Formats: sequence, C-alpha cells, structure tokens
Amino acid sequence: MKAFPKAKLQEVLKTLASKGTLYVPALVDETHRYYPYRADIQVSLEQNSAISPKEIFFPSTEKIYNFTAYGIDGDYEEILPDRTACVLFGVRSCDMQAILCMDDVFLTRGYIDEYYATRREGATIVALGCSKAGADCFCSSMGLNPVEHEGADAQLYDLGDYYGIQGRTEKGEKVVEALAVAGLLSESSAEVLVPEEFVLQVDSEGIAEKLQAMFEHSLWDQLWRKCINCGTCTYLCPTCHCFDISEKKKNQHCGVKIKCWDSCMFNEYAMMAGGHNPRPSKKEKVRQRFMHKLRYFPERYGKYQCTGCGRCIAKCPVNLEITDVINQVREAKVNG
Amino acid sequence: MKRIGVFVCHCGTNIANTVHCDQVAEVAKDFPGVVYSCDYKYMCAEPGQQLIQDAVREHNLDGYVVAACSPRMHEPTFRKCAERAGLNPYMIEQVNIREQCSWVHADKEKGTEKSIDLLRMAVAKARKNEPLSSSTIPVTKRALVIGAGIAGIQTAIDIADNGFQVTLLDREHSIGGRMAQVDKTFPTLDCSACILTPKMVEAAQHPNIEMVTYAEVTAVDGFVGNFDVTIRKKARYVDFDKCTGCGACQEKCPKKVSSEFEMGLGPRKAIYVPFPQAVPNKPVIDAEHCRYLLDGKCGVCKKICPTEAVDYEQKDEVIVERYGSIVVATGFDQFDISKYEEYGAGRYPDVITGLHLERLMNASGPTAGKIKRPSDGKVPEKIVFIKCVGSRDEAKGRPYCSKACCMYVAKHATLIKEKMPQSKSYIFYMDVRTGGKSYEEFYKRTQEQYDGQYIRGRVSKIFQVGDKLIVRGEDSLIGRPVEIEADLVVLAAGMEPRADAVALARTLGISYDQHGWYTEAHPKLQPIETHTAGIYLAGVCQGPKDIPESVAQASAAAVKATGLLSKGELTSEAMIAECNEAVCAGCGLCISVCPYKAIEKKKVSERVHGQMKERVVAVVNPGLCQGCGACTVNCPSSAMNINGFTNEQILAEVDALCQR
Amino acid sequence: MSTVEDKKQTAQDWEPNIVGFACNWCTYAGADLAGLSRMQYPPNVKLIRVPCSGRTNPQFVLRAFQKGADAVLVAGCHPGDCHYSTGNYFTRRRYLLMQRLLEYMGIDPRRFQARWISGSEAPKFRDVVTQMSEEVKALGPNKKLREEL
Amino acid sequence: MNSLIKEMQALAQELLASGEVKGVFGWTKGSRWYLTPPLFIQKAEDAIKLHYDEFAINNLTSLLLDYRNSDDKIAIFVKGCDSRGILRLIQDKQVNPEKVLVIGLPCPGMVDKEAVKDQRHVHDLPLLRKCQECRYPNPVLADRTLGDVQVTKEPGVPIGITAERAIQKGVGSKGKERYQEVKEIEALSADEKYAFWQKQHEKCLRCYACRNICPACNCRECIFESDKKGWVNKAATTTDNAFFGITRAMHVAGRCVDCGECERVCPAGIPIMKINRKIMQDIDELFGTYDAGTDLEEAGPLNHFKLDDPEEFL
Repeated sequence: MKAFPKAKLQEVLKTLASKGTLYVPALVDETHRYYPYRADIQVSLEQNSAISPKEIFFPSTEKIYNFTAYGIDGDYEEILPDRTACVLFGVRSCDMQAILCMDDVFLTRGYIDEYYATRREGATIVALGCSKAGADCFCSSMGLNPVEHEGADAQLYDLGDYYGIQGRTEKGEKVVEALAVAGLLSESSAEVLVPEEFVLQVDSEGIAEKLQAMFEHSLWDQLWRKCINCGTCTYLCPTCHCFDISEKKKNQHCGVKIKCWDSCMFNEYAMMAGGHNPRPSKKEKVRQRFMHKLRYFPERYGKYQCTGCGRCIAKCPVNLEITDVINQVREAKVNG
Repeated sequence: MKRIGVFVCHCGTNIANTVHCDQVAEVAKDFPGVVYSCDYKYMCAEPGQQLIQDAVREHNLDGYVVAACSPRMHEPTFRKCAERAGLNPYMIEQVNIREQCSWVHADKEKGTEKSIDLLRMAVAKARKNEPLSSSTIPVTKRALVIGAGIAGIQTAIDIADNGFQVTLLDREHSIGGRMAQVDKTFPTLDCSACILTPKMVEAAQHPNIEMVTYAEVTAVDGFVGNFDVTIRKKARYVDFDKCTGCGACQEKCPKKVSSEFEMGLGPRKAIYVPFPQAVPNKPVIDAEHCRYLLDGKCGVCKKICPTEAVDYEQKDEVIVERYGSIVVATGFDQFDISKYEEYGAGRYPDVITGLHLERLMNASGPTAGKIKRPSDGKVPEKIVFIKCVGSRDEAKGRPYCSKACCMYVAKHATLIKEKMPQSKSYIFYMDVRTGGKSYEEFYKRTQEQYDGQYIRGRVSKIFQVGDKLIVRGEDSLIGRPVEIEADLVVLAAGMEPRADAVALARTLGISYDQHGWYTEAHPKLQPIETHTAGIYLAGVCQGPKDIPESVAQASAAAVKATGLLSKGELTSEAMIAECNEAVCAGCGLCISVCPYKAIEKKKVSERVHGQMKERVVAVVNPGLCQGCGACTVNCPSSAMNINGFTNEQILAEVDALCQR
Repeated sequence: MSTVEDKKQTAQDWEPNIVGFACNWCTYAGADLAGLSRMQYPPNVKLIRVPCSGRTNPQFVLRAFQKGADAVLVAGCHPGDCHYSTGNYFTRRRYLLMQRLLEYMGIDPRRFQARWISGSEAPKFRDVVTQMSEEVKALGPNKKLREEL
Repeated sequence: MNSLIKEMQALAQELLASGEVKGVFGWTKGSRWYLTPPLFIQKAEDAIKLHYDEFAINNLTSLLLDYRNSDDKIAIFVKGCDSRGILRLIQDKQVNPEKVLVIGLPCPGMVDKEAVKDQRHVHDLPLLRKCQECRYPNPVLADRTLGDVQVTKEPGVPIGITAERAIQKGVGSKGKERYQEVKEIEALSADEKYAFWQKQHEKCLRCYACRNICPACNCRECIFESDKKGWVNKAATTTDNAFFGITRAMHVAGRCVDCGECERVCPAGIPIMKINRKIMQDIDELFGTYDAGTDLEEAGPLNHFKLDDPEEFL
C-alpha cells in the first residue's frame, strides 16, 4: 500500500494546501476543531476533534441573501458560498458517516440546499482510520469500521510510523497523485493498526423497530429528569442539521438574512405562531431528540442518525448518554 | 405598518438659520413608515397646528413626529393638537433640533446632518408608539391628620372648612401638643393658651372633624386615594358619653404621679386631665399607676363618680379606616439635656430647660406663675441662659440650628424682668438669630428695656457651691473668662425628632434624613409633599421651625390634601410600567428597586399540563407608578416595560442613531 | 438615497458618532439650557431621552457599541436630586460595575462615560460633550464589539 | 465514604416510602469510573442507586426549576457550593422553602474528571480548580445533614467525615487567590484584553449550557430565548456572543453563587468564571465584601444602595 512517514505529515499538508483551502483538525486556544491549515498551526490527530467537521459544510452562521425594502417594494441578492475547492483532512469513520447522513438530508428527496451542496461538491474528503478508541467512542456499535470508511474520497490507514493512503474516487486519486508527484509516497507493507476493544459498547440492533411502539413508554418520564435542555449535544453532534432563519438590519431599509443552527432542545424551537408548543416541557424535547436519532431518521433514510462519535457523551453537562438510552430501550418491556 | 407624518419647524429663524429644514423634511420622506413630510415656519403656532391636523385627516396618519424645540417645552402642546386631530396623544413624538442642534452648532451642514439623524431616531421610536391612556383611581374623600399640635389642628380645620371629613388623631389624650405647654409666645407675648384653646375648641366642635385622641397609627396599607390605616385606640377606662368632666374623681384619687405635661415639676393623679384647657376635657386613667388596675385595690373614682362613667373593663380598640390623603404633623421632642454632663444637667435640679421655665411661668402651672427654684422654691435673683444646647453641635450629633431658641430665650429674659424687676438675666450665645417679622425689634427691646445681658461665648462648666450654681464661661468679645454665681440656669434645649419618628416613617413608607426629620419631596419647591403620593408634611416633624411657619405649612398641607380629595378621582400617569405576566417569574427583583412601592405580587392561575396551577407575578399599581423605569433594568427577563419608553423603542432609537 | 446619508470615512474629517442617554429631568434640561445660552459644542453627541438614568439598561450600551457607536454617554441627576428619589443611586451602583466590566473587556474607558449633570449645569454638559468628542475623534472609529455585516 | 452512601440511600428510601417527599435529587454511579452523574428517583426501591464520591460534581439546584409549578415536596442532596444555589433560588422566589427538603453533605473535594478521563486508574486524583478555591465547603443551609457536617453561613474549612481527606487534597487551599486570574487579565493592555475576550466569544456556540445550569439564571423566559424579543440575534456571530456573555454577567451580578458550573459545562471551554469573578471582585471593593447565596435576609448589592456609595461620576 502507498504510504508516507508520519514525520513528513507537515509536507503532505503543505502540498495539499496548495490545491485549495485545507481544513485540518487542530488545537487553537484549547479548542480542538477543524481550522484552515497554516504552517504554524498545531495539528492534532491523536483524538477526534471536540467540535465536529459539520461546521465546514453547514456553518453555525451563514449569510444567505442581502435584501432591501422601500415601503412595499424590495428586492434581494443571493450570497452563495465561494466555490473554491477545499480538502477536508483527517475525517474519521464516524464523521464520514455523519457527512453521508447530512447528504441525505440536504441533497436528496427533491430538496437541494444550494449552500450545503456548493460547499460539499467542492470538497475532497481525506478520511483517517483510527488506531485507538477514544474514551467516549462507540462507532463499532453503530455498524461502522473505525479503520476505514468507503464514503471518503481518499482513506488514510494508521500503519504505526507510516500513514497508508488509498484513493477511492477520482478526487481521491488526484490527492494521491499529487503526493506521489511531490515524492512523498513510498511502498509499505506494514500492518494496519486496529483499535482494541471499545470502552463503550452497545447493541443497537433492532432499536429503531422497537421504538415504533414506545412513544408513550414510561422510560421517557424518567429520562428527562436530569437534562438541563441546553443545546450542547445538538451543536456538537455531526449529524444534527436543524437550522433557523434570522436577519440583521444594516439600516432601516436594507439588511441580510442569516441561516443559523437551531436546537430541538430550545423552548422556542417547536413554538407555533399562535403560541401553542407541541413540545412544551423537557420530556417531549428529550424524547424527540432520541426518537429522531434512533427511529425517525432510520425510518426515512434507512440508517441510524447516530454514528457513535461520542461527542455528546463527552460534553453533556449531566452525562445523559445515548448508549445508556439504547440499552434502556433494549431492556424496556413493551406490552402488545 | 404605521402611517407617520413628519413636520419640521423653522421656529422663525431659530432653527432655519443653521439647519436646512427643507432638506431635512425631504430626506424624511424616505424613512420607513413616513407617508407625509413637510416643513413650516411656526409649527407650535395656530396655523402650524392647523396644518398638522389637516395633514392627519388628509393622509389618515396613525401618528406624527415634530422636529422643533425641546419636548420639555411643547410636547403637551403637540399632544393636545393630536387629540384635537382625533389621535391618541401618545402616538406622537417630538425631537429637539433647536436647543440641542440648531442653537449649539453653527455649521449648517453638520447641523442638518445631525437633525436628520435625530429625526430618523424619532421616527424609529414613533413607529413603535402605542395608544396609551391614563387610568383613573377612585379617591376616598376623607383625610387623616396624624398629630394634633398647632400644625395638626390648623390643617384639620382648613380641610374641614373646605367641606371634607377629616380625622384629627393624637397619641396624647388631649390635643394641643407642645404649644399647650408654652406660657407666652413671641414676639407678641400673647398667652399661648389664649390663641391656642379657641382653635382647639373650634376643632372639637367642627362638624367635619372627628377627633381621635389617646390613639396611635399602627399600620398604613393601600396607596394614594385609598390608604387603609389601622388605628389602635388605647383604653381610657372612662366612658366619655357618661362623664360630665366634673373633676370629682381627680380630687379623690389617692395616687400622685409626676406630670409629664408639667415636665415633672408638678403632680397629677392616676386619673387625670393633663391641663385645665384640655380638649377633650375628660379624665383618663393611667393604667401604669392606677392602684385598682395594677393590684385590684382602691376603686375610689368609680365609687364617687356621679354618672358611673368609670369602667375598668375597657380594652384597647383597633379600627381600620380608609382615607384619601394623610398629613403628618407629629411635632418634636425636646433635646435630652442630660447628655451635657458638663452643665450638670439632670444632676442639679436648678439646671432646667426652656419648657420647664414655661411651666414655672404659666399661671396654671405647678407654681401658679411664680418662678421658684425647683430645688428649694426660692425666687431666683440671677438667672443664666445658655443657648445652642443640643443644636449646632456636631459632637452631640445635632449639627442643625433649632431656629426658635434665640427668640424664646429673649422672651424668657423679657418676661422674667417684667415679673421680677430686681432679677438679672445673663444670656450666653454664639449668635442671635432673629429671622422673623419684628423679631429683631423684640430682641433689641430685651437688651435695652429689659436689661438682658448678652455674653458672646460658650459655657465650659457649671458646678454647685452651696445653693449657688457657678457658671464658668468666657466672653469672647472681651477675651476674658467669665464666672457668674447663678440661682437658676436655663438651657435653651434644641428640637429633636420624636423618638418613634423613624418607626412611623417606616409605617407610612415616607423617607427621613439622618436625624429622623421627615424628607420633603424637594427642599425648595415641594416642602409639603413627600415622595409618597398622597402623604404630606406640616410643622416641625419636617424640620425645626417656629409657630408661624408651622401654621403656614399646616394650611399649605390642607390645600394639598384637599386638592387631591376634591377631584374625587385620580388620573394616573400614562407612561408607566407594565408587567408581561406570561414572562414574569415572580422573583420580586423589581419590587426591591421601586421608589414608590408601586409593585405588588398577585396570584394568577393558568393551565399547565391540563391542571390549573397558581403562581405569583408582579403587578404595577397605576396610581403609584411614576414611570421611572428602575424596575425594567432590574428585571432580567425584561417582563417589565415602560409604556412610551419601551425596550423595543429605545433599541430602535439606538439602531437609528448608529446607522451609517 | 441622497448624498447626505453616506458619511465619508477619510481619516481627518471623520466624525465620531456618540450615543448619549440623558435623563429627562436633569441632563436633558441641562442640555436645553446649554442651547438657550447658545453655547457651542461639536455635533457628535446625540441624546436619547429617558425618564431616569435608572432606565438606561446596560444592554442599551452594548447595543450601541454593537451597532457602531464610537462612544456612549449615560448622564443623569446628581445622587439625591433624582426626580424619582432613588433612581440614580441604583444607576451609580450598576454603572460602577458596568464601567469596570467594559474596561475589563478591552473597551477604552474614554469610550464609555457615566456622568452626573444637573439641570443647571449647562457649562458642564458642554464640557463633557466637547471633551468626549475630541478624545474619541483622536481615538478613531471604534472597532470593538462592533457588528460586521 | 461508603457509610455516608449507605446513610444517603437509607434516608432517601425512608423519605420516599413515607411519602414525605415525592422525589429525591442525588447522584448515581455513571457508565465509567470517573462519572457520577445526577439522578432523580421517585420510587423508594430506586434509593439503592444513589451514590456519592469525588466525581459527584454537578450542582443539582437548577433542576428544581422544573418543579416550580408542582405541589410535590422534593428532597435534594447538596454539597457546600450547591447549597448556595438553593439559597439563591429561595431568595429569587423560584423555590418554595416548604416544597424542598435540603440534605447537606460533607464535600470531599471534587476531581477534575476531564484530566483523568483517558487513563484507566490514577491514584492521586487532581482536584477541580473551583474546589481548590472553595471558601464554602460546608452547606450554608440544610434541613438535615449527613456525615456530621455542620451548617454554617461563614466561609471556612471542610467539616464532617470527609474533612481531613478534603483538606489533605487541598480543598480551599487557594481560597485567597480566587481573584488571581482576574488580576492577570486586568494587567493586560486594552487591545490584549479585547483580543483575549474576542477569541473566547468567537468560540461560543450559543448552546446556553452555561445559562441552563446556573441557579441564578432562573427566568421563566430568557430574553435570549428568541430574537423576536429584539435584544440579540439568534445567530452565533462574535458580537452577539459578546452581547450574550456580558449581559448574562450583568444579570447575575451580585447574584452569582460562585459554584463554577457554567465554566465546567461550557463545551467550547470559555473561562466564564473569569467574568463573574471580576464582578465579584468589584462588588467586594466597591460595596463591601458580599458572598451571594449565603444570607437569606441580605439583599443583593444591586437591589439596595448606600447614600455614601463610591462616587466616580461627578
């Protein structure tokens, strides 16, 4: 398998950066998220990023169009994201799966989100296989292979001192070829390191089907008791895709419309125009989150919306863990 | 979207000189919501207002903005103009492009630019104006006067003469207050009782005055127009309907007690009338000293009372009455001279205060008008007066001047000379303050015709040698120490707030200064009102003053009180706070900052998950709220908002001003 | 849109835009008195009339900086003179904290001022306004906490 | 420690069985050795799940806000810092003292679980910084206490059965330097300060974990709930995040009980306590030392005033 020594990582990143904006997982001011590559940036590949790469294709705040209004007539002018190509480096299997989930939502079933589509098409995703399971990871329990994911354009394998690389798509091939041209690649027959067993494991088999009869189950009465209804889990989760439209006025005539993240955990999320809220208290909101992840999404798109990245488990202020929910659903007695 | 009109005023040349009014009006046409914009020479004048009213009808405007002088000046004018045009007066805004723009910026371009910014701000605010109306609160046409000294009596009489019911309440069992203890008054030397008792009788017989004596206010709830006052009537143990005031019980009662009215210089009985001219002139049994009430013995008064008016079973009675306004006239206490050990006050019986001397000189006093030394009853030859005792003295915590002492010391010196020609009065003073009508002449007469010897200097020590009091001081004019062997020393004790003045202030909810004098709404322009609507002050409780000023304040307080009652109802401010009960969490942070105690808590019930649940929210009392807005800032969830200055309006103004 | 609307940004003739919150009973009256006495001062401060300085919410100050004000002035009656008796005592406490917090956040102290200006202190109003305008003009436009659209 | 857990379980079991309370807030053993998350039980037989150790970090008091409308009486276990949250809620009238049974516990000093998360087992567990700076290790109010801890309104050293372990671990050792970090920032230049805070506000995701965990943030409907209120835009732009951060600091000024939960739960790692501590330091300097949530009678510094407050605006 073609590979390059880990020691040469910086050069690999430099060559990739010359092709277009390169996003790498880096640690800046103690925040571990995907940043545009700079020579002095502290790249960090030991663990998965604290904040997911979803913000590259689906940013938390995005201007969608400028508008002007004079009395009753007004017009608007769309602001599409720039089309320059970008390379997303170091995406792990859980995040790659999450991107596929996002693709289902934003690119399929007759609804194409231009903003997401523009960014997504211009991107080349270089996935990275994991050699060590993180404290909160459980992607294997969600049917994913930590070592590789077929959805990526190119796949890196952890070979100990080397990173093996395989191009999968035409864009991926270009990446491999660019590295080869730069003389960075050499042949290596080293073993691909595979993470030993995961700390967190759960059997997610058949959970979606079982949940279909559990909307009124007493499990939901207890689950919400410790939740504080903040948006941490939804904003860190790579597959959460809800957004709201807001606006900012430059002056009394013109302004800009903004698409920004929203969370089903917020009170105002399900508030109807007339003031009625079908999910008034925490119980409904917590139930909605897990039902969507483990039942509604699979019913609609045929795969769990949870990829086992463990970010919500890591940062939930009250440790309300989706693995624990899956276990409780498995053990729940459902009559009839 | 509201239809807003813009009217830019030239104010003759005051604005037009340094602001292109036509350009301002022109630019305003593009502001959102503006459907009509023009400028004119004199907006506030009749033709200007007519122009506005026509424009309102013609363009069916919802509200308008006038860019002219200061709203502090013509906002009422333009509000009335709006009303005449059929608009709600609070739908208009006035922005100041004269005092704060054209008059202070000579550069015409910059002045125009600023006027446009200010106008944009005002239009942004006007678009968020809502029709407001002031609500009306019914007023109970009844007043309460607390304290029945000369100030309280005069207030009650004036209110009653205006045709309103008034309750005159006093803690003592007779009305008359301090002035009843005084013998003569300066500068006319009228006998105090002669000018006071007719007023007391008039008050007693006035059909509109209900006298409640021997009673105290224990609680005041409610607010202006509707004060619910809890009054505790102390038990008198004498049935006033049966008692004819014959005085038989007083003679026979065996128990002698030192009379507070006589400042401890004379006795009274356990069942007593404090002074002959007392109103009501019927006795009261002093529960702390009456042998029967204490240990069941005696009962003489009940036996000999011809009309069986004595009733030992009487209990205190607590009543709650509703009043529209309250006047506080609780007077003062005399400074406790025992705090001056250096003068031997409290140790030497012959070191007395002005009030003691008043009782000694009074014909109905303990010595029937003859001045005798409390120690041995001898007639004093040399009398020393010391002024500013407990006044103008930071060390004793009394930095203020008590205003009336200079005059009553001069009066004492004059009267003593008149009564005892061979006596000699020495008066130690720092300054002599005679700030009243014919006061200075009175003081001149004391020195010239009544041989009052004024010594400018402080007295350092007084000590007793034999039966003489050695007064050691200094005469700063000649720079030599002075020593006088005096037979009697009279200290001009200053005025102090009542011992329980602060407690009453807290009950009423009015503020007081660091000494305990009640705080008026404004020291110069509102000396009668307090910050609590409907509560007024009269007399010395608001600060040291003499009788003419107290009477003047009393009549002023009466006008204020009746002014409130005559309207029958009170129109509240329109631009006041309002609580959004859906958002209010009932935390009470607003209540802690409201200067007018205008916010109360109330229970609301609402459906939560199918059940009716009760919770507490804040509610604003329109009668009390003055719209200051302190509550809106202390309320984190901005449930509290001020109509006319809402959060949304001020944000719109900030946005409009910051536009580039 | 007429030309007067868009302001020139060149350095030397740039004019600061200062938002002022003036209490209706004292500072606004003081400003009027400055006008009556025809005092002259730079046109950079624009006053928003509020019933009491106690009505000025720190969130208005943040909003002004966010929307592009170069400086903010909060002015009211001297403690003790407040028309509502205790309004400015709370203003004093709140803005003693807010002033320090803004400085702690990196805002230049000269860009935020809270001052007591009574109804008769017209000269003081002019001096405060003039001093603020000159100082802020020297400091240049405020970029901190400002919204970039 | 185990005896204390047994006592907690027994007390909870008895309270629920007797019907004296309808629910009990405590902690339970989590899915990993370093996790002791919150637990709410309503049935007596669940009392066995209760657990308490150096990882029971959560301040449970803000969860009481869900029971504002309920008439049920709820019991809640509190450490020293948590108890100040109870007092905060009672003073803000959001919790009815009769409807809550506060059970005070001795605090062994909590461990920084983020630091030990990746190792299997570490013997000398690092103390959370907020515990090193802790001045109120003992409950300031409690209806009952376990582990012979005493209720005291004064700042002090840990008392109770875990006391000497807590002191030995360093609880309260840095109590005097709690304004240290504030002084460091104050020493920076204006631009450095702005750059520092600008970076922090840039990281903010506006997930509102800091607001929802905070006992002082107990509004029924927060002004940041929706941008219809017009105060701030829902989008997480840096200036709106700064507006949110500074405004929340001013809203809890003089009310923040220094429990440090906001900083702990922030997913973006923003040092929120550096802002709250700055305001606490200023309040101490300007209006006299004041510790929120320790004295039920004393009104907060922004809810009263003194005539001779410092004067800087003449």
